[in-house]
Amino acid sequence: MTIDDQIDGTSAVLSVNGEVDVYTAPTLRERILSAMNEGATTIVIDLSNVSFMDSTGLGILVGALKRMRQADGELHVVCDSEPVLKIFRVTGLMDVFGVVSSIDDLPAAP
Amino acid sequence: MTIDDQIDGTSAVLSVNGEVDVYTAPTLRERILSAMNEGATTIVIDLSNVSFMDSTGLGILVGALKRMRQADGELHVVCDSEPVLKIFRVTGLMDVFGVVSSIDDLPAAP
Amino acid sequence: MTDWVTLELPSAAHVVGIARAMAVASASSANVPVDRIEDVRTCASEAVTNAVQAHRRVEIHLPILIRTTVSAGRFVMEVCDVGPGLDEEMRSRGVDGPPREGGYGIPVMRALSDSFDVTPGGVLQPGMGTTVRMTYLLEPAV
Amino acid sequence: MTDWVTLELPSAAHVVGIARAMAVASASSANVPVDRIEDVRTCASEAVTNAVQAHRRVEIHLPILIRTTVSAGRFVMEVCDVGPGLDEEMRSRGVDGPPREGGYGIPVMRALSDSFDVTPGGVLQPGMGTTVRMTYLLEPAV
Ligand SMILES: Nc1ncnc2c1ncn2[C@@H]1O[C@H](COP(=O)(O)OP(=O)(O)O)[C@@H](O)[C@H]1O
Ligand SMILES: Nc1ncnc2c1ncn2[C@@H]1O[C@H](COP(=O)(O)OP(=O)(O)O)[C@@H](O)[C@H]1O
Repeated sequence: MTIDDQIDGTSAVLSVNGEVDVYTAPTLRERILSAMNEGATTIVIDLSNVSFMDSTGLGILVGALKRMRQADGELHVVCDSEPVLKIFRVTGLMDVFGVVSSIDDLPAAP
Repeated sequence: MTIDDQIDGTSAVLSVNGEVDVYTAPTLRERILSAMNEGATTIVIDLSNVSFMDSTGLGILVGALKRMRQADGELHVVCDSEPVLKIFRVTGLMDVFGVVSSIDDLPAAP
Repeated sequence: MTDWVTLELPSAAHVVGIARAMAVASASSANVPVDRIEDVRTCASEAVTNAVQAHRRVEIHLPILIRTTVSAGRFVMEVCDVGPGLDEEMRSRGVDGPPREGGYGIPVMRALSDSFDVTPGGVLQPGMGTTVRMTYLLEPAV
Repeated sequence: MTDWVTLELPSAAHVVGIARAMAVASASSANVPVDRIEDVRTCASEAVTNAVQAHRRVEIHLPILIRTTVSAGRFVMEVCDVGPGLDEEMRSRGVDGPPREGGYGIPVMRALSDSFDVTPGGVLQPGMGTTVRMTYLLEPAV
């Protein structure tokens, strides 16, 4: 797994590549936390190039969502890859995250 | 592994897809033999869509080459996939087969 | 005698990808329908992750095991550990309630397999640990 | 103690693809350079094919084994069988002479690994069979 980030003022886009599992998920968590520490109040996690993600990755994303909301920030998830979407679906987390299939479908920043 | 064949008079093109190994090689052998039995005197084995081939596949091709030459026929191998080419190279069989990278590079039928 | 394909792994996070690769290759070679292969991949990952974490929790450094076979028209996958055991309550937990930071592994395995069973003990040490067994129909149900 | 990732397979042609998948995933997780991963895939296939054929030749129905580890800056892959053994002459055969319909497996493994060794006996049954051991440098040689 690799993560490219693009931080622009209070907005951060983290583009994740490869496989998110128990081995790589800690890195994802750290990168989200460091974006928050750098002042990001809107974080977009782009999973379009993720080939595999299991529930360990979901747990990290739920944790990040909670922390962002506590801090009055926003976390968005972008994903158009069928196997990854399936795990959001079977856990009922599609709506919790408001997963969208393209970065263009995100609500404009307030 | 799957094989699509196109037999046109005395010419046959066998397009191989997938993996050629000890499990699938017997099918490749049978398909070459049946092209010969149907009267093909020029057989082209197109390995462009082969993702993996090991020495079991090479052995089948050498056997087919010998049989074709005994019958005054021709066997040509087309391949442009690097991992598959490597096994022809390390066994010194590139020149034996005169492997070409595209079907258009084959000598015109006599 | 059933012929199993058996993979023994050191109990460590970096090997979970090896278990996924083995599970997917076994499922393909068993002719699991193409649209279920990703389910096998996910379930292997969830079960092996749980086994690794069960060992870590009680500091057991023994290997874990994933094995596959075909039996009665089904692809069968078992993951065995020698950890502290998996209690009843966890086995049947659903996905209801507020979003949580963990506890989705078992619901995911139940959703993505055609059967999910947990038995105490396992292939490695009959009296210890947990075996998770999942099956997948080889032909789509009619 | 070395941590091995060990795959035990029924001795049958259709499982060779599972061995390749396991070998490639192990090599990736061990950080074998990307341009050597295909060499690992090919060598796993050659060695497991030979093991399966050695068993078939003498009608042995015991499983074969492929295992991987990292040791001294190298990715190590071993394939063990309990077949009739591999004689000296075959081990060092080259690719010279007229094209032949077989006998390229060992030359291919020698060419595509950084070391190739054959020892009689193996992990499964110390007094029987063959272990083929191949290694791959984790850092490109300078
Ligand atoms: N193989 C196992 N051995 C022991 N306990 C387990 C095992 N698998 C799961 N558990 C227990 O069940 C709980 C729920 O598992 P799971 O639904 O996979 O979610 P998570 O692993 O994210 O907590 C785990 O937190 C753990 O306490
Ligand atoms: N694991 C093994 N056990 C016993 N004999 C073997 C083994 N591996 C190879 N051999 C012998 O060495 C010969 C050459 O092997 P190889 O170079 O791989 O080519 P091939 O398998 O195509 O004959 C085989 O035909 C077989 O007789």
